[in-house]
Amino acid sequence: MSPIAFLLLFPLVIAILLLLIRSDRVRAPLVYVSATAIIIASVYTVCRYLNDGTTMFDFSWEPLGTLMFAVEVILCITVICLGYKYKKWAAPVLAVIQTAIGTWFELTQAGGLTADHNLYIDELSMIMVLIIGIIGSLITVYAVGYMKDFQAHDKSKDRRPWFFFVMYVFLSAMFGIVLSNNLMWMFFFWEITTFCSFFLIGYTRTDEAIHNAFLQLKLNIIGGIAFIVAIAVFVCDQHVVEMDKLLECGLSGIDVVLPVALLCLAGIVKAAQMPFQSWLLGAMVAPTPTSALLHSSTMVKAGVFLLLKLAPLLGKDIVGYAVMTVGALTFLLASMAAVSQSNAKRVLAYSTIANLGLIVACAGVGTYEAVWAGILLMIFHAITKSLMFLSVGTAEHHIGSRNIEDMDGLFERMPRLAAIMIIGIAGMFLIPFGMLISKWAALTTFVESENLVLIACLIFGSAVTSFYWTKWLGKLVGVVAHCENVEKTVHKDEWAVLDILTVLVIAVCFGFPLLSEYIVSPYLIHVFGNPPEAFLAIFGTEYVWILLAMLALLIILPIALLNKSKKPQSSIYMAGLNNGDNQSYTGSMGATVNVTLRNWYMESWFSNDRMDKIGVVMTVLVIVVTFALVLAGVTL
Amino acid sequence: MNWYSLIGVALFLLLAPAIGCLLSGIDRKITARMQRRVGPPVLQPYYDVRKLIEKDQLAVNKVVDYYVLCSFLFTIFAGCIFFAGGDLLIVVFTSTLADVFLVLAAYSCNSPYAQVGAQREIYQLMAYEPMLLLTMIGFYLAKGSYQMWDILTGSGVALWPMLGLFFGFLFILTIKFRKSPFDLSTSEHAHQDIVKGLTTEFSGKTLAVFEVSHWFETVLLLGVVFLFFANGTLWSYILGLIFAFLSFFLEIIIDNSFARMKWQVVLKSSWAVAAVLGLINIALLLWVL
Amino acid sequence: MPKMIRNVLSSLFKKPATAMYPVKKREWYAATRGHIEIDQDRCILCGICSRKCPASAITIDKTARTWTIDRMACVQCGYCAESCPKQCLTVKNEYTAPDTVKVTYTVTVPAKPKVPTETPSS
Amino acid sequence: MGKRTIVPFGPQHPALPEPIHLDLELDGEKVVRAVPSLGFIHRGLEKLVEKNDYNAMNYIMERVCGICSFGHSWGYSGAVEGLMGIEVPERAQYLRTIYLELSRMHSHLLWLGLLADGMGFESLFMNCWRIREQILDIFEATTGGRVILSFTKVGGQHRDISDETLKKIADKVTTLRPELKRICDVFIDDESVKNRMCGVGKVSTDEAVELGAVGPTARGSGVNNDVRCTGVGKYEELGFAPILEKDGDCYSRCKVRVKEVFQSIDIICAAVAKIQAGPVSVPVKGPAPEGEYVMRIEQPRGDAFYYVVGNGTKYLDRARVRTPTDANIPMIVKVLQGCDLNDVSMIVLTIDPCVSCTER
Amino acid sequence: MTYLTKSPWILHYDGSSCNGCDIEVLASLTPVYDIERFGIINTGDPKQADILLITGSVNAQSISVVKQLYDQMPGPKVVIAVGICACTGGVFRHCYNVLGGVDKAIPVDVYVPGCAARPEAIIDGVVKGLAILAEKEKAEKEGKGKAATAAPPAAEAKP
Ligand code: SF4
Ligand code: SF4
Ligand code: SF4
Ligand code: SF4
Ligand code: SF4
Ligand code: SF4
Repeated sequence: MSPIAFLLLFPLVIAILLLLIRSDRVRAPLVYVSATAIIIASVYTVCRYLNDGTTMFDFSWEPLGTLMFAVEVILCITVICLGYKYKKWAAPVLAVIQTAIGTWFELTQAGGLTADHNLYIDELSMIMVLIIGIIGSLITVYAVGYMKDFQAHDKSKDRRPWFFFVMYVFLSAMFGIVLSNNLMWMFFFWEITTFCSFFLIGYTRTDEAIHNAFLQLKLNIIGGIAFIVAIAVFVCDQHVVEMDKLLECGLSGIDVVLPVALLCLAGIVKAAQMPFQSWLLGAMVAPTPTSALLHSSTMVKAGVFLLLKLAPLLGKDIVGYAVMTVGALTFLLASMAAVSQSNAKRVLAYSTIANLGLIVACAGVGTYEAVWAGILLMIFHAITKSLMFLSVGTAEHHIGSRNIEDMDGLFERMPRLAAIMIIGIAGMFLIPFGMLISKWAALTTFVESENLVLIACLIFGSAVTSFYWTKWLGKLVGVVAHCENVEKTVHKDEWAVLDILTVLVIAVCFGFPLLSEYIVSPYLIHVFGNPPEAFLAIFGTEYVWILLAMLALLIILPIALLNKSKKPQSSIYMAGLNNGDNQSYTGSMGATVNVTLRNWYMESWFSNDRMDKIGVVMTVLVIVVTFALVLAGVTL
Repeated sequence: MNWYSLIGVALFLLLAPAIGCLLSGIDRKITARMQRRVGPPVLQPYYDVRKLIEKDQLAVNKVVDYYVLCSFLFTIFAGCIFFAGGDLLIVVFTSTLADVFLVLAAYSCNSPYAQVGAQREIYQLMAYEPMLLLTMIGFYLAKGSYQMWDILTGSGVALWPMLGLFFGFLFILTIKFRKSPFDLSTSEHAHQDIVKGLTTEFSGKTLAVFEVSHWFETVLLLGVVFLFFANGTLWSYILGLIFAFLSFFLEIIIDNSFARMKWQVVLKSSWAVAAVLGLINIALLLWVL
Repeated sequence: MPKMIRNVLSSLFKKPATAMYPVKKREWYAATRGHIEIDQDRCILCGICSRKCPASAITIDKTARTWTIDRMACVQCGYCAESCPKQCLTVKNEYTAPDTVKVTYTVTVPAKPKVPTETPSS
Repeated sequence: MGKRTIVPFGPQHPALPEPIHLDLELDGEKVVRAVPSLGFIHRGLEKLVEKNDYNAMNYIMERVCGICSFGHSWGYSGAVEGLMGIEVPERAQYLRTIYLELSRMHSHLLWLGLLADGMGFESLFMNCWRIREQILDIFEATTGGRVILSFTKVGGQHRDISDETLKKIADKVTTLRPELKRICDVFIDDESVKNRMCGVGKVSTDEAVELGAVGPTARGSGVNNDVRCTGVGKYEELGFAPILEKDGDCYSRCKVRVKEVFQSIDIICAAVAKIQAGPVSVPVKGPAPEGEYVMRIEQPRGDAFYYVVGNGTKYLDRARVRTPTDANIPMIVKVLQGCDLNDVSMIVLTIDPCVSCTER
Repeated sequence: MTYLTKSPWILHYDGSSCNGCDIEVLASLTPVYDIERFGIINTGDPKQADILLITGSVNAQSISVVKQLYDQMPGPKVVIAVGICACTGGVFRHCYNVLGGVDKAIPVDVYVPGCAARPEAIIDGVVKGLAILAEKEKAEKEGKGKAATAAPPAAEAKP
């Protein structure tokens, strides 16, 4: 029991300490130490419970319910005040509705209700604990150095204590979500993450930040309302309020189908699936550690976690089909939208949305193989994406732009960072790396599930994915002569975190059979029974080959990079007009013209507005039809 | 790792360059004859590569060679997996990796034309990849396995249930072979608005490596064509060889009968082919056949 | 049906149009303007050809009695032949072979005993 | 996203047969701006009039450009003849007309070949040039040169072409017809070719007039400015009517040229049928008088303009050429804006700037 | 045995010519002359060329371009001056703007006379160039070991 309590409470304590501390010199070591503590605690927790399968904890403390309720009301009031201050009304109104429903439920229905087990831990939550604990904490470490620079650029009042406070509360809440068995608790933590990201997004208090913060709040409260209604419906009918009981019910009867559908909706909102993707894009205005936190290890992961948790209930039924369709469409359209983006963070954002779409689709398919693919995707994505975000953040602070087009010659200007980014990008879509392996698994399971829409979305979507990643990669590898090295001033803690994450990206590739064997498979066997033969056939033997491919890569890479052969260097071809510096040529009227190279963005085809619009229309349609069918009691 | 894998890999490594080189020579000879010319000797591609190796190395930077080499190795690697009877999807992914390395090589030059060529190359990658994957899925649905060996020896000719995919595959073969009308990113023969595109900055050995990896790739792709006909009997193999060659010949005819298309057309048409021929065929395989 | 296919396929079975030079020698037309030849016996070293030549390819050294043509400068226009008062220049139909050096061709005009030289009208 | 790809296009570029340079500013593959730059072939040959008499100058004017070489010598000789008040014999006029049309055929075939090459259609290029060889063969057999003919001089032609030979020439070009047709069908009807040209580089009639376009480029936009209608040569006697297309895109510019090739065959045959025996030159003596004269002819690429100034000696004061490309460059600059990078070579080729004569 | 002579790729540049020689260079690629018989490809990319076929008398503005293209070609390489202009400047040799011959800008190995140089002459010139290419290759091989990794092989000027 104690490690669980530690995970839930320790970040909270640290958060409060960080709120009180103003000095850099105290904050930094405190963050380092507590991050290390959280990492150790998460690893310990996993080791401690790994062999036990699912462990339930009957942790109950009467006043806690009231306390949670009180916090919710306070938050609601805060939102109303802020809404009044900034003249934003939608979010407060929705918050009031949500709190009203919550209050009504709390007062009338939840009265005698007690959960047998409020907390639990199983393999899926262990994975989440690892993701949150390790990656989340690393991001907070990174934030120490980053926020120093950020503050230096940004002349406004130093609000870093608040920033770190929210970050740590966030971690605590995330642990809460993945460890709560009591749906009411889960809902509470769910809401906390919503509010935390509200504060993080609005951190800079620019108009844009505030607007986007409210947008995030608005959409996520819609999800929150779905969540609380789901609980209400479920509790009214079944008189239990636990996740494990819900999972046991199976999808029969509207009283279960409707809550499940609503929970899926909540998950979809949190996972920033279309039509709710806009909040995640808006979240880009926040300082980079926030984006990294929201995109990789927390927030959105809560959404997919919920869906993966519900996966056994999905599959070949209306809700399942709806979830997989929404996920698949999101994957396709968000990938396409990413093509038209040159802002690195927006590319990452769209790619996050796309990848989550894939996980959501896997959850929707709800078979052993699909969930296997989904979970692995989630792990790989968390690591790789946080690496990408953080390296973009570092690049931004040193080259003064987060535009991919300005990353020309990063290979010369910031060689170490470029190498890290190259590994990160390769990790997103190339073969020996994890993302591709899980995409491959997803593809085979989609084929197995005989769902043409999924196959089509995945195939076209991944083609587009290769396009936008490769062109970014291309920008990084360009060798431009006469560039100054500007990476000397990168903070040590930033390097440390980036290095650790890079190592993790590579390590999980080697380690993924172990992960699969010891954590993922036990969970799946426990939930779905034994895996199908065909699945084992594909991912059993061929793995050797991938490993070989990786080895080849890893061996050749250093050899070739060390090979500083003294070949005669030649100037590049510029139709005979190269000025000799490889950067400019003698152009019309004898003027010296600098060659600039820019990638394709194909805006007339894949403009993000267009993709968003198509996506919203299609997914809204799917969701509306699904609810109509669910309410009409149609089953497949 | 079975006996046949080892033999397959060995044969591929030994024969593919020879076959690829010869095919490329035959291509140039036939092309010349189609243009009422005598054309170069059949061994010309071999001479070209030998010459390129003899030339001085004039690289624009130190990393180009490395990327091209990686591309070369992974192309061979993809071929080895294929001819070892391995998983077709991995073959596709590995050759994508090879292609990405090639693109990086071009990008690393930071040269205007190489860069535009590289852009077009990934654009092409985006255009043909769906069809390639669909073909492999088709094999799985038609013959029940992603393993090349199972498909090779399994009963039933994949061609019939996969007729649409077969034509779709032939379509993208034009892109893969870098032939007109889809030779956007480089130009083998006629002049290109982006000079030599992707390969503008490659010279000497680097270009030789690029050429040789193209030979390997040709053999790999024709191997896929071959697979459409294989059903475990000797006759089917002979037929497969004949048709593989015929499809190569068809590509030569196409090369000589079309103007180079604009990139918009390339993406639109190859996606349309993938969506219509590919997906409908997959749907039939999934639900009807 | 692409229009070119028929052409391409039929060409495949036609004889190539290639002339196979240099394996097969080429016959020049009588009219072909290849190089300039001089009949030095008739030349009077008047220098008109040299002055008229648009490419300044001809040089004349009256003291050494040489007539020189820079083969790598002559554009085979034939204007010299046209304007030579003694018609001693002709345009032949073989061209000067490519070379690694710039070839010139010099002839010594034999002295013409006793015949009073005709001074060219200016 | 303020950054744009800026690419040097030329002077050395495989898609450009001649050295011309464009600063291309691209957005993706779209051309936002194209700034041309010339001067890579400027020789300054007009200044050579000071050193060469008006007869010798003819050989230099032929070398304004090797493609329209014949036309340049006609245009220049015509101008000098005009200045000196020389009446050129009828037969010479016919010969000039026939040879200008032969030049047009070779030039258009050359052009069609380059166009095919520019769109990556190698086999078509080869075919065009194979047929063109037969016309060059006619040139070499009758005048001694394949590209620089040295056929025209001030006062007429250097040599006569026998009626028999002329008959053979007419037969030869007539037999080319079916072969030409097969090739030209590809340019007119093939889908992939049309795809590269239809709707690309559109110029309306008004724009073409405004930008001062000439030649097939202007005729592709429906502007009738064919100098052959103005009484030069023997065109009027041969019932010449210009070929016009109205769409103004690359495709119609191509169509104009394709049709002109066939029209040239007609003109040659008609001229051979009509030509009468007679002298081919008149003796030209003495200095060129003071005064000036302008001569215009329709080169394969359009209106070329020859201007000479005499000063009473054998040396002219001035010999100027204004060439079709000069007039067409503003149009290129305009049309390139907003096109795709792979249209650049198409547009540049169909407007066909040959720089050699432009820069002289 | 060198393969250089079996696969000479050419780069053609118009250094201020009148087009006459250029179209003859192109013509020698076409069916009647078909220099691809000798393994020749007209690349258009200096980096991949072995033979620089250059026409024209090279004017003031072209000099740097010609030099740069020459430098960007990997050795061993051969320069063939095609046409009278490229050899000496021809009728343009007295023009104020021209250099009068390619050899004033870069070392020339073979001169192909003719105005315009006819395709047969170009073929002959290229064949001559191949022999020189073979010689250069041999000379370079012998000279290897001491200067293999020396500075860019820009100066292969023949005396
Ligand atoms: S033919 Fe012409 S260029 Fe040659 S020497 Fe005579 S006048 Fe001079
Ligand atoms: S013009 Fe005739 S006679 Fe006079 S120097 Fe020349 S060749 Fe001799
Ligand atoms: S318009 Fe003609 S005359 Fe006037 S400056 Fe220009 S070139 Fe000279
Ligand atoms: S328009 Fe000028 S450059 Fe072009 S072919 Fe005619 S004369 Fe030559
Ligand atoms: S004469 Fe014409 S081409 Fe030459 S510099 Fe002047 S404007 Fe330019
Ligand atoms: S040699 Fe003659 S044909 Fe060749 S470029 Fe010079 S002038 Fe023109």
